[in-house]
Amino acid sequence: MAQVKMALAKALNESLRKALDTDPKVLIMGEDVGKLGGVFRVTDGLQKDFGEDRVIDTPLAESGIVGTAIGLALRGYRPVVEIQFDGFVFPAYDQIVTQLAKMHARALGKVKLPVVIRIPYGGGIGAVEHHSESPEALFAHVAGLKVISPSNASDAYWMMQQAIQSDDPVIFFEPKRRYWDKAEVDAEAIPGPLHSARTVRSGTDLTLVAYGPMVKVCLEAAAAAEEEGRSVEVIDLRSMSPIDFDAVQASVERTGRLVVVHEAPVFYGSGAEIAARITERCFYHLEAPVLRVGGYHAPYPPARLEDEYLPGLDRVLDAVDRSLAY
Amino acid sequence: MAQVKMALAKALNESLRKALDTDPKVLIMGEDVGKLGGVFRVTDGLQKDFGEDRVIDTPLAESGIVGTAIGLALRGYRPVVEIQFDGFVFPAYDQIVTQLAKMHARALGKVKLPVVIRIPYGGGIGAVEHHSESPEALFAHVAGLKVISPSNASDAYWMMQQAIQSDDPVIFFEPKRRYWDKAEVDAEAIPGPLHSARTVRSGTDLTLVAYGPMVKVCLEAAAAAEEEGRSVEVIDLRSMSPIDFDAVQASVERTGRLVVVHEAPVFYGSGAEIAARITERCFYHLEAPVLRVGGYHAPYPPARLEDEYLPGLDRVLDAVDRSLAY
Amino acid sequence: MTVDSTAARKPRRSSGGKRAAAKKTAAKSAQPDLVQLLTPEGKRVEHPEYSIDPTPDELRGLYRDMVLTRRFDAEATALQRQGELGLWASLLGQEAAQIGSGRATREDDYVFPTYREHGVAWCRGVDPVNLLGMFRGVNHGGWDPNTNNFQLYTIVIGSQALHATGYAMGVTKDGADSAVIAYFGDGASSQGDVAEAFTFSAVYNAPVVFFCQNNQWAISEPTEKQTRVPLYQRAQGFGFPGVRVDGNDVLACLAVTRAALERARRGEGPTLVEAFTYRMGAHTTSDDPTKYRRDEEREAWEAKDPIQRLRAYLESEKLADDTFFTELEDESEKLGKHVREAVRAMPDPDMMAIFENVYADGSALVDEERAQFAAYQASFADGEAK
Amino acid sequence: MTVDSTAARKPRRSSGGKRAAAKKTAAKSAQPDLVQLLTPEGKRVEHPEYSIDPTPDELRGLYRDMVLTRRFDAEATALQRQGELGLWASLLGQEAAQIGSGRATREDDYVFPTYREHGVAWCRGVDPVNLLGMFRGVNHGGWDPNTNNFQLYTIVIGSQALHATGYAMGVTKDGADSAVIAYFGDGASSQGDVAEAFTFSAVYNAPVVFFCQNNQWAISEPTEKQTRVPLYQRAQGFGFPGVRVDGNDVLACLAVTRAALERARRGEGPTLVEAFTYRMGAHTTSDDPTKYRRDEEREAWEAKDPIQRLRAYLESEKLADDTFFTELEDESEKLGKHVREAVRAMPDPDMMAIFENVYADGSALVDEERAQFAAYQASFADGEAK
Ligand SMILES: Cc1ncc(C[n+]2csc(CCOP(=O)(O)OP(=O)(O)O)c2C)c(N)n1
Ligand SMILES: Cc1ncc(C[n+]2csc(CCOP(=O)(O)OP(=O)(O)O)c2C)c(N)n1
Ligand SMILES: [Mg+2]
Ligand SMILES: [Mg+2]
Repeated sequence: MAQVKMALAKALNESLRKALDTDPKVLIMGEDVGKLGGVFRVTDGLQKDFGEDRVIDTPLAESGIVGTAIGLALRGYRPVVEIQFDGFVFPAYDQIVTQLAKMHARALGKVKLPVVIRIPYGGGIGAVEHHSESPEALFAHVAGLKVISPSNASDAYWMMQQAIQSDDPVIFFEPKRRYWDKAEVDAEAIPGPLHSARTVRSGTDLTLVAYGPMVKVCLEAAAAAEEEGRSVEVIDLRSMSPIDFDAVQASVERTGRLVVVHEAPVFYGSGAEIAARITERCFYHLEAPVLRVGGYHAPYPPARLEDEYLPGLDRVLDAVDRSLAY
Repeated sequence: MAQVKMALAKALNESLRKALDTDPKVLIMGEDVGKLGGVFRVTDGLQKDFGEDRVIDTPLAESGIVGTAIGLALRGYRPVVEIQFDGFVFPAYDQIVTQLAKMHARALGKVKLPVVIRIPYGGGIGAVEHHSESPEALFAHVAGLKVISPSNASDAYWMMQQAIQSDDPVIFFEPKRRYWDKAEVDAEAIPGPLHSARTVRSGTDLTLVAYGPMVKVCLEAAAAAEEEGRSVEVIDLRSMSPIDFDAVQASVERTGRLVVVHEAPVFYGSGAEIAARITERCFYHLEAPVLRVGGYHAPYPPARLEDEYLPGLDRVLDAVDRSLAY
Repeated sequence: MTVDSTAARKPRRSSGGKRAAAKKTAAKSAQPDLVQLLTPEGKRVEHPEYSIDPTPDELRGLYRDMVLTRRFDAEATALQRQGELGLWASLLGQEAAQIGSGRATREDDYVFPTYREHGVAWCRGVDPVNLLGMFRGVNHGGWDPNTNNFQLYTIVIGSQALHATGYAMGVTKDGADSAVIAYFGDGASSQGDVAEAFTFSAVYNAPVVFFCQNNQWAISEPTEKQTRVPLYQRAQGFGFPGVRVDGNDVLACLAVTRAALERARRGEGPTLVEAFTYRMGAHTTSDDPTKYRRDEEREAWEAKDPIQRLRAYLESEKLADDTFFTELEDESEKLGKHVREAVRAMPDPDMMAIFENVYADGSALVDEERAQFAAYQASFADGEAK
Repeated sequence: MTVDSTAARKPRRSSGGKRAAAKKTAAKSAQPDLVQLLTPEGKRVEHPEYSIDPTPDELRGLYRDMVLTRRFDAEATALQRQGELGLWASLLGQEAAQIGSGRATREDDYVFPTYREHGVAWCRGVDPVNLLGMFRGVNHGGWDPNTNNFQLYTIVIGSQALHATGYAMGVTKDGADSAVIAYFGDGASSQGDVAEAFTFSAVYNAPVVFFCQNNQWAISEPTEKQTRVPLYQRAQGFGFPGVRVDGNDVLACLAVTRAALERARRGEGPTLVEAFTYRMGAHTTSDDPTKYRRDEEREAWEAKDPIQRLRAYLESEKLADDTFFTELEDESEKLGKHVREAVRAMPDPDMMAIFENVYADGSALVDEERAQFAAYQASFADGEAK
């Protein structure tokens, strides 16, 4: 397909299709992933083309989905599991944290668990409770898991390819409010390393770090800041575990200022880890403390409040201003 | 009983006994909490004295334990739930994160969930897998929960009293390797606020922050540092959510240096949140970056490696030295 | 064993020995176990175990409940289309299951619903407008659960079965003779939490009724993806009775639920009621069922419509006259208007509500974030915004 | 309904109607359902459904397996007392359940154990010394699961039932005719994961046998805290057969498990086998059962000892002579010695092992921490330590 413009959801669909096509061991599992093609249509048409044996509608039980995916992985399969929404991953949390994350180490490396867990996450779509959460920190803290999130269709395509090829369990957070955003996808490109950050805009005065849905907001903030004469660099982290601290460090050593932006609550969020480690690495370079912009320490609010709750352009710019004011 | 010297586990037992005695709505629930009195004997003798109706041996199902505790709380009870070991809390994680933490807000304050979840946590007892973990960050990130840990028998007694009286769900982490450590407990004292930190040793050169099992290690490190002419302040955080940042800030503004110590993995751990927030609050006071000492990004290792894995005196002193070297 | 045998249909194709044969017979004989008191044509039939003798008033009451519930539901669907609600989960087709079971509850009983129990809420006296708050996005649940002993809607599948069990354990501890009823769907039956609720309720002999509305679909998944035997049979292996009732027969639902609740009150423990019904509409307004099910299926079920069948009975037995039906139509329209107006008038929540009720006892962290947020918002009011 | 009715014993006290009465009858008639081929006195009996005709060689083999397993287990307990192991979970009393079921497996079958299946491990050819690594604290599991198709011990209760089910789904996909067996205890039966494994295995018709060793205790909790009806009945409500076997009768365990595995191979799906047995020792070496159970109970069960009963049969039928028993004693002692010596010689893991195998593909974070750790350790070697 070479270079094609497509929506992020479609890029995922194409990537899954390619994986099913090239590796007979790849399976898709989840609730409504079959005939319906998933509630976001990410698996649309896959069951039709690859059969019920490869694209599997499961009983409504997340622990069961992940637990059986582990068993299938032990048998040599590479299951790609869909959790329907962020807030529904917790029934599977025990299997993910206690089994999926630790079994490779437990077996002294003798078994591998190439399981991808896809989770549409984040807010901004006006949904009811449990459909807008950003629980990535709850997975990144757990050794044995890799935690990633694409911000655009091209990354969605390639990061999914790489996640499926990875012999480690990967928690793949899909920025659901970007599902319909289009970008060029080059299916013939050679992708960079899965866990490397990417500088998506260069700047000299301050570094903005974000991932998933917030990259777009940060790019808009950087553009707005430019109009006020501020040169803001934007880094798309792409991977929340491990984190490409080298890339962030290199940027901060140049700019001297860092603001981390995510939808998840700030308290104990990924911004804390980035702030702590970058402050340690760049202590003498920082002209201001690392600032964090994110959700509040409160349950994700009802839809009519999410615009206030979610970090938007203004809140990012406010943090940029505060940082530059040091 | 006034002032009595007792082990931490015994102090918890006395505190639970007092709660059962004074409030007929208080219940104890969990696996083996009845006749056996819990695998650590924290509930020893309670079923004998208060009956099977108040001290309840449950089926072996953690989600069921927490889920039914929620129902009992809705009916007006105040269940104190025991999870047998840290690594076994995850089957209940969904009920804790999705229901227990959020129901008060969901109901716009119309219902209260006064549930205490007791979790013996941390390593150092030579146990097999899943019996030595420190998952506090996975709860502290979640709004709606309060997360605390006593470091000594007196706090164990009083914090348990306060946790049970609290109308919020409290995750009560018990430092299992300190269960047998004795201290004076004054059952007639008037306890301070539940979520306040306490300075357990004063110093001027550097602040050590710890909680639960690591407070003792930090006190030993401070004593060792004194012999080398360094004056180290030690703060027992006591509460991991919320965190008494004011107390830490006040100390760091005086000492200019902070090292945070916990058993849990450093990556995305509580030290990250403390480092990030204190750096923001004390940017111009810090002479060195906040350093963190904790577990590695790896599953808790087999017992014969835990001495290497756990932060001990030497690793704390190493961090103190590194901080002072800035 | 062929490679495609993961398909849920497999068990039916499997040949097999004695046991398999025995199972097939059992599955077939399940249908006669369906408790029915009113045929799809509206004829009263008797059941040896479940008898009921409602007064004409009661019968008209049940009819009215179903009609008004359906009217409310239709209005909500319309409001969603008009953009007044973000989402709506319609109960269309499940009125009998909900009204029958809801009317079986006593005032001091306690109900733990999913997100679709609008009819049960109606029976409990919850103002239907309150149900719309979460679908409009102004709150996560707009009523005080203790006012009508009707817990908030629970979205995460199956969780509430454990809450109901715990609540019922508390009822027993209090020495009360109330009962508790937990609603969930066929899909939910697969969740570990539901099985654990079965275990706890059996072990503690809790006065709880598990009311499973098997509407035959969990979004796009037919019940075969959840079980290969009828769901009511699940209870037996946990040591309590299960019964399958015609979920489109309001009288049977009332009788069976009433019996189960009384059994709970008598201290005989839990019962599983499987109400065999059909989701006539989409899963929610976000769903497009044409993607996964055939129209004919729905059409077949329309012939079993719960409201039509009671109407046929009322008419054939002359238990309701034209005035009744006309007045009810008026009342319906009024209800629709009331709901429409009330929803449109529903105020958006105050911004600061984000920070309310996170904790009952407050939290320094929430206070800090609230203050920062307020200062940030104030900066715009001061005209300092970018 | 009294206030103390949360006690698990309640159901028995509850009076109740027709249903309750029916249940009581069912519970009583459960005992005849216990499959037995060898009485506690060592007499062969026949069972209409499960016949077996082992050769004398096979019988002696089963006896040898049980004796050696018990010897190994005793050695491990002793090693724990001597401080060589941190903990030991003894299988004492469960030898027949484990050897019978273990010997029923075929080489290409796959076993998912808990933490107590030392006898099954023995049947699978796992070097018993390897089982001790985790109890000594040198690793979390010291063998390659794929060498003997014997998964690592799983400590978190119930999890492995789902892994077994998934693995079995994979077997089907591969078109293989292997079967899978998942072990768990009576306590584990309450976990949601086990119920979900029942659901998945039934829906996908997976070739898996659930082998529940009901040793009547989950640490201090008797089985009444987990269920009020016999556990084997749990399966029925999920749509597959359950069978209770005398867990102290190695022949019955062999026959029943073999039949269940063959059923799985034939594509007829899962079976639940409840092996009714008894934990003769403590839960683990950390446990003191005198706190919660009476000695008499244990003594009663000693009369049903699985090894004694096969020995009685071998002797009465003259299927083994003194030489056999003496040689076996020697072999036992040799095994004990081997285990003792091998454990004492077991090296402590290298410090750097903390950072090994966290990820299959590596991780920059682990690399960074490993390097820091190495530098920190080196600082001591350099004499720079405090
Ligand atoms: C734990 C969990 N997983 C997934 C979902 C998404 N979801 C919402 S409703 C639904 C189907 C429920 O089916 P059923 O239990 O039959 O109830 P029905 O909607 O038919 O009334 C699903 C999968 C959820 N709400 N919770
Ligand atoms: C999820 C979980 N909760 C609690 C424990 C602690 N625990 C270990 S063994 C055990 C009892 C298990 O009983 P059962 O399933 O009957 O197996 P048995 O030990 O009798 O073989 C408990 C509660 C655990 N390992 N995992
Ligand atoms: Mg349904
Ligand atoms: Mg047991």
